[in-house]
Amino acid sequence: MATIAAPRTSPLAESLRNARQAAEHNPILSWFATVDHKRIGVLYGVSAFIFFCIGGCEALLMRAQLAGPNANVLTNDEFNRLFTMHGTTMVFLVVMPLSNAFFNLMVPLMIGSRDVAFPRLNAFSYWTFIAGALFLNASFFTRNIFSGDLGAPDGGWFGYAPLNLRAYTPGHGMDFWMLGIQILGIASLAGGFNFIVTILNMRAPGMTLFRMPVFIWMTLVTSFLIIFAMPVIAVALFELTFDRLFGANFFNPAAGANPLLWQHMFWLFGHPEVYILILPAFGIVSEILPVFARKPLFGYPFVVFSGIAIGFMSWGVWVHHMYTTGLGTVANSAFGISTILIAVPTGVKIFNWMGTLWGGSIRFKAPMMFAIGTVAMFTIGGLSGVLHSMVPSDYQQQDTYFVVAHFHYVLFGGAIFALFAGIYYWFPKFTGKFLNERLGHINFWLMLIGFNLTFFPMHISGLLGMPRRIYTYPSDYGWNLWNLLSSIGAFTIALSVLIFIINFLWSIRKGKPASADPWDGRTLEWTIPSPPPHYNFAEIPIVHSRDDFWHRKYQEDAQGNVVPVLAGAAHAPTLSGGDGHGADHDDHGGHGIHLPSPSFMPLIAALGFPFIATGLIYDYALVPVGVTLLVVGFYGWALEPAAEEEA
Amino acid sequence: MSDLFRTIRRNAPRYVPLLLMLAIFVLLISGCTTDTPQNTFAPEGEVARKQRDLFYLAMWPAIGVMILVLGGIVLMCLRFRERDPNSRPPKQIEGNTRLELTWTIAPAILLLIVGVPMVAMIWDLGRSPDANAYVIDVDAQRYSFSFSYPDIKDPSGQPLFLPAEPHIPTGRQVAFRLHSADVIHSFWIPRLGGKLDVVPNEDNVLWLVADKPDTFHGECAEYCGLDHATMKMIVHADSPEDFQKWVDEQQAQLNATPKPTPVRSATPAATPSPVAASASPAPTPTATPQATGG
Amino acid sequence: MAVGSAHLETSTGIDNRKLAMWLFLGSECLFFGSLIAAYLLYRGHSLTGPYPEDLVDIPFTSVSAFILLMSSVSMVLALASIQKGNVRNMQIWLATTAILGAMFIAGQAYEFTEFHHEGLSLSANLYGTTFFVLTGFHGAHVTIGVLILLSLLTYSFRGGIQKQDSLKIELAGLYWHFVDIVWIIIFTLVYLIQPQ
Amino acid sequence: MTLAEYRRKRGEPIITEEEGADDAHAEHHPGVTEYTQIGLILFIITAIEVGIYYVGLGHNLLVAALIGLSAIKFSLVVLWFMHLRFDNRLFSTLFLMGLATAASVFTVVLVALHGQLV
Ligand code: HEA
Ligand code: HEA
Ligand code: CUA
Ligand SMILES: [Cu+2]
Repeated sequence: MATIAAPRTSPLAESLRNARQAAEHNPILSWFATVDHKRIGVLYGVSAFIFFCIGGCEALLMRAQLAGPNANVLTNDEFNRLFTMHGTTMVFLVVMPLSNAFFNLMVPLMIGSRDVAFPRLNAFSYWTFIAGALFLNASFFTRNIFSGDLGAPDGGWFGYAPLNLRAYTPGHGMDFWMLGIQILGIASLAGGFNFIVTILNMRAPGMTLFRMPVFIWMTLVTSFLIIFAMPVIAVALFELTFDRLFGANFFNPAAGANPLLWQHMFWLFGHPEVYILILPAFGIVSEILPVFARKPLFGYPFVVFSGIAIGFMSWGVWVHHMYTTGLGTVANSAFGISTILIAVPTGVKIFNWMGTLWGGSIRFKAPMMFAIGTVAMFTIGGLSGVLHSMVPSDYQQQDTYFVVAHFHYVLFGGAIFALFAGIYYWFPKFTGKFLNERLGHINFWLMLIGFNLTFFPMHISGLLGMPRRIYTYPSDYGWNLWNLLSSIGAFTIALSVLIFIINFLWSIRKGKPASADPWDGRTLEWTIPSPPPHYNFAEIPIVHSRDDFWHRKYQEDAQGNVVPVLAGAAHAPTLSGGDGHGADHDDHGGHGIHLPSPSFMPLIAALGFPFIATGLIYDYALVPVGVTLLVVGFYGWALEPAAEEEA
Repeated sequence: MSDLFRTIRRNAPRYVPLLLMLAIFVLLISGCTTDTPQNTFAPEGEVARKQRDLFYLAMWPAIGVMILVLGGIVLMCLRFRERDPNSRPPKQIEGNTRLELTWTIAPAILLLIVGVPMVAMIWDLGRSPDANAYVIDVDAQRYSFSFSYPDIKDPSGQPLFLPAEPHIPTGRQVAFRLHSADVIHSFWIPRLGGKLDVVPNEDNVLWLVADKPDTFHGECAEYCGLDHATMKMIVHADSPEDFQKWVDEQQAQLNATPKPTPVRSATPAATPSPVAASASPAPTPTATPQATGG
Repeated sequence: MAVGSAHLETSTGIDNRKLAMWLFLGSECLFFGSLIAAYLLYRGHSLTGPYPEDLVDIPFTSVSAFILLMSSVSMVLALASIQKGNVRNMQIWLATTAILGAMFIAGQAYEFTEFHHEGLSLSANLYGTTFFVLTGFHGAHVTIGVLILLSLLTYSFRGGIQKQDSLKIELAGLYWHFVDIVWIIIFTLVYLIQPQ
Repeated sequence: MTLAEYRRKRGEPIITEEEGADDAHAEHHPGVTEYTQIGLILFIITAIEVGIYYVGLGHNLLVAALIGLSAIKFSLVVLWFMHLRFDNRLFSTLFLMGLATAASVFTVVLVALHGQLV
């Protein structure tokens, strides 16, 4: 499609081209038509962070209600809607898109490419994501929120059947939930295909699979998990849609249906999903630790293979979320064993990270603090996961706060900490400025303390028999203190996040300027200027080894000491043959580099989804509108030239 | 101000994690000893005790691993921190295969060792209830549990029905046959044992044992809607003699006043449920051996 | 869609779009797998009729299955034609494929109405629920396929598809064949094999 | 220097065989006759399937036969019409990954829920 211009130039095509050209130079419009992976990455990241604040505020409200027994901050109804939205938001609108932001920003830069394989599909992925996210959050307004009636779904983030049926959850919130996640799934799928193709196909010459940075590997594994897991939840949600909107019986016990089918399908998706959430974080940590320990990643092949192993094994453990449903001893034994075994490849990663620190010369910069924090906190969460996998004792812990503690340790302590590490680490690359280091340290310590204060006590309240998803509790169950601590901790986290926001806004304007290679990095993104030019690499680099950039900067002398290569020699060999073209002095200016043109088509197509979804719920008349948008978007996409003819 | 700041910054990395771990221990220990209504560390029956023991069996090694890893990280951070910002990079070590094998195999072995008692216990607690187990039918509906006693019948053959606060005998298995009238609930009495879900169309059976007479608190552990939080129950465990006395009392009462007992499957739920609408014939309580216990 | 795909060779030597298509098909396996699993789980568990044995019309569906199978043959012939540079033949075969696909859809529409008359609806019982959703999603795939074929046909009439663009036909073909093999499975599991 | 030239110069093994869309390769491209033959086989198998449906084999035998026959049809289409037999191995790997995951995972689901497999 790339090279074919529309056979005839119609006036319509002409005006479309004009619109695209206008968009390219308009500071605001250009964001809506952008197909530049870096800009899409920024869009993903900023959106996800805003949703993090929203989801966090939902959590704060819950914590306010739970701070003491018999509190009256929220009603039962409000509380149920808030935890549903909190969980859904954090999983689908925060960690996934924030990871996606890093895929977008980093994958082309780290593999030495000018863009992703399908730039417009990438834009489509973002717009679909934002359409789904806004649609999901619009559910707050399905009832009159101003008179205090919160809309929003109230079935919990895994919306078990048959509670999710209309008979038991009649409000429209649930409809928004199922269709919203459906839309978000399309966005993830688009991203998944795109990154697999990009990683397999768009690597710079010499960048063999086993020279790829671990972050790229983890992106690859994650993307595979996405493309195989998302269809399953899509079908489950379709089935729910048919049940709720068209009277089908997939989950209706009265018609003889087995409600456990939903659980199987949800967790068949859900467990790979939790690794979708954590593997990008593992990738980020694997990039940061070596740079700040100034030492290569210990056991690179083992870290890679354990990541692949986790990807495979994640398909064989889903029943550990269903131990208490009465599936029988055989199923429970088999899945109990497979679940405890998944600790092995994860442990391999942890130990290799420790091996990386060992003998290093560790620089405690903010990214490193967060990365080390990730390793430590994730380990606690992983270990409580292993405790959960012990089937009979999990009969006592399932659906208690012990689970809540477990998954916040892995999700917050693992994923969110690592994502913050990533932000501190790559911020200089994309802004040319450092985030403030001192604020960064305050951010880190406050967050670490607040985090443990919030979630550690939950282990105890869980073991003291406190079920999750209760909006209130009596005062004589011994849970008061632990909940109070959790609530104090939650507000401490909020403070740390606030400090981060201040740091971000301040640094983006007044931050200390950063060079192309501010951390003494090891991977390709540090060979190009900060911020990178829109074409990324003036010359496509040639890669000779793992950590190629490091080897251009350092070599070993006769005694085995690491010494810097003489200045000036550290330039990248490139495809144009000449080895002298350095990254920093870009005499090239990017002329003659073909980049894809901006396009509105992905946006138009993505807009179709919320129309269709709203139409299904309220008025079928909107459905054709949505379908038209989709069709117009896709045809325009297929027919418009991907890159403008050379002028 | 900035002085204070610097001291904190210099020392925090060293002490915070240690303090943290200390705090963790204090918390854990204090958690184990409190004697609260739903404390899973304070079992009062065979099932709960076995489950707690298994939990300890896994928890202590887990704490060991945690100390190893977190302690290791802290120590390395102290020992290998860069002292001189202009120093040369350290020796570039790429890996060590023997170490890799060690830390792959050692955890695997450790895990399989805990896995054996785990599987054994799954089968132990998952066996069908004894023949002499005392059978009680539990009906879960939003938002309450109600109970009927197939062994205590009124003259018309209707079993004794209790909308709340059942009595159970001690020292003997009690088999709860779980039926749901609407959505999934979970039947859980922490100090007697772990939970089992109450799934529509799937009549799970959970057996528990109470050691000595006491009053036990339980609650629904699967989110089931608006008032899930208050779907609780209180269970009275009586000594065999007291229990027999209670049974006789109930029987006498039933015989005295042959009033129409509420039909078991009737739901007090306000929402029209498809299950109720189709009036599924009052589920004939047949023990389903495929259900897990505990 | 690929960036300057004419100039940039890929790391594996595989075209981006073809790689993406195969990934998509791999992903679709999970999609139809889920639907089929739901069908199999509920097979024979309907509480009320109508039951499959009251409705299924094997001769009719066999013809449908045959039509779809033959459309796969014509699709592959279209590809063979364009790979040899024979645009005319390609157009003929593409049109044949689209027509066969449309006939299949028409057959399905007929079957659905027929079943509906017999009392099978989405909400009638588990069979109705799983049958309509599974075959309906398959039908939707066929419909999209027909639309793609017709678009390609139109595009080729405007001279947009020449020998060097055979990849476009190949991609459409991969999708089409996939939809066909899904039907091979459905035909066997849903029509020919009935619960005892 | 193009990527291909670069590789030639360095003598680097090209990771997988090139599969250019336009230039002819030594690889086997089935022709019209072969396609038609396969089409004929497919037709015959379908006829057999319908035939044995009416012959009235025992249920188990019928099921086994039908599954076997449809597996053959499935493979024929995938291997020839979709070219997996002749194309890059990567494609087969990707497709089989999806197929195998789906098959194994849903088998377990059905067994766990006491459903019938066929
Ligand atoms: C990022 C997400 C993430 C990750 C990575 C994990 C990782 C793991 N999870 Fe977790 N899990 C969730 C997110 C995650 N989980 C969520 C969201 C839920 C709740 C869903 C809900 O109900 O709402 C959940 C629930 C959950 C349950 C169900 C609990 C219940 O409802 O009853 C179980 C049960 O087995 C479990 C187990 C595990 C295990 C064994 C791991 C393992 O992968 C962990 C492996 C890691 C380690 C073990 C630490 C490092 C290893 C070493 C240092 C080696 C040495 C270790 C040993 C020898 C033990 N998880
Ligand atoms: C990545 C995932 C993730 C993250 C990061 C979090 C973060 C937090 N979570 Fe959550 N949580 C889940 C995933 C996550 N959670 C899931 C999946 C569930 C299950 C839901 C279910 O049961 O269905 C859950 C459930 C859950 C519960 C249990 C509810 C229940 O069962 O009754 C609780 C209770 O305390 C809780 C608390 C918190 C808190 C205090 C935070 C905090 O760490 C949040 C910190 C963030 C902030 C505090 C934001 C601060 C921002 C500002 C202050 C800025 C304001 C800015 C402007 C106004 C510009 N979470
Ligand atoms: Cu019943 Cu929760
Ligand atoms: Cu899991």
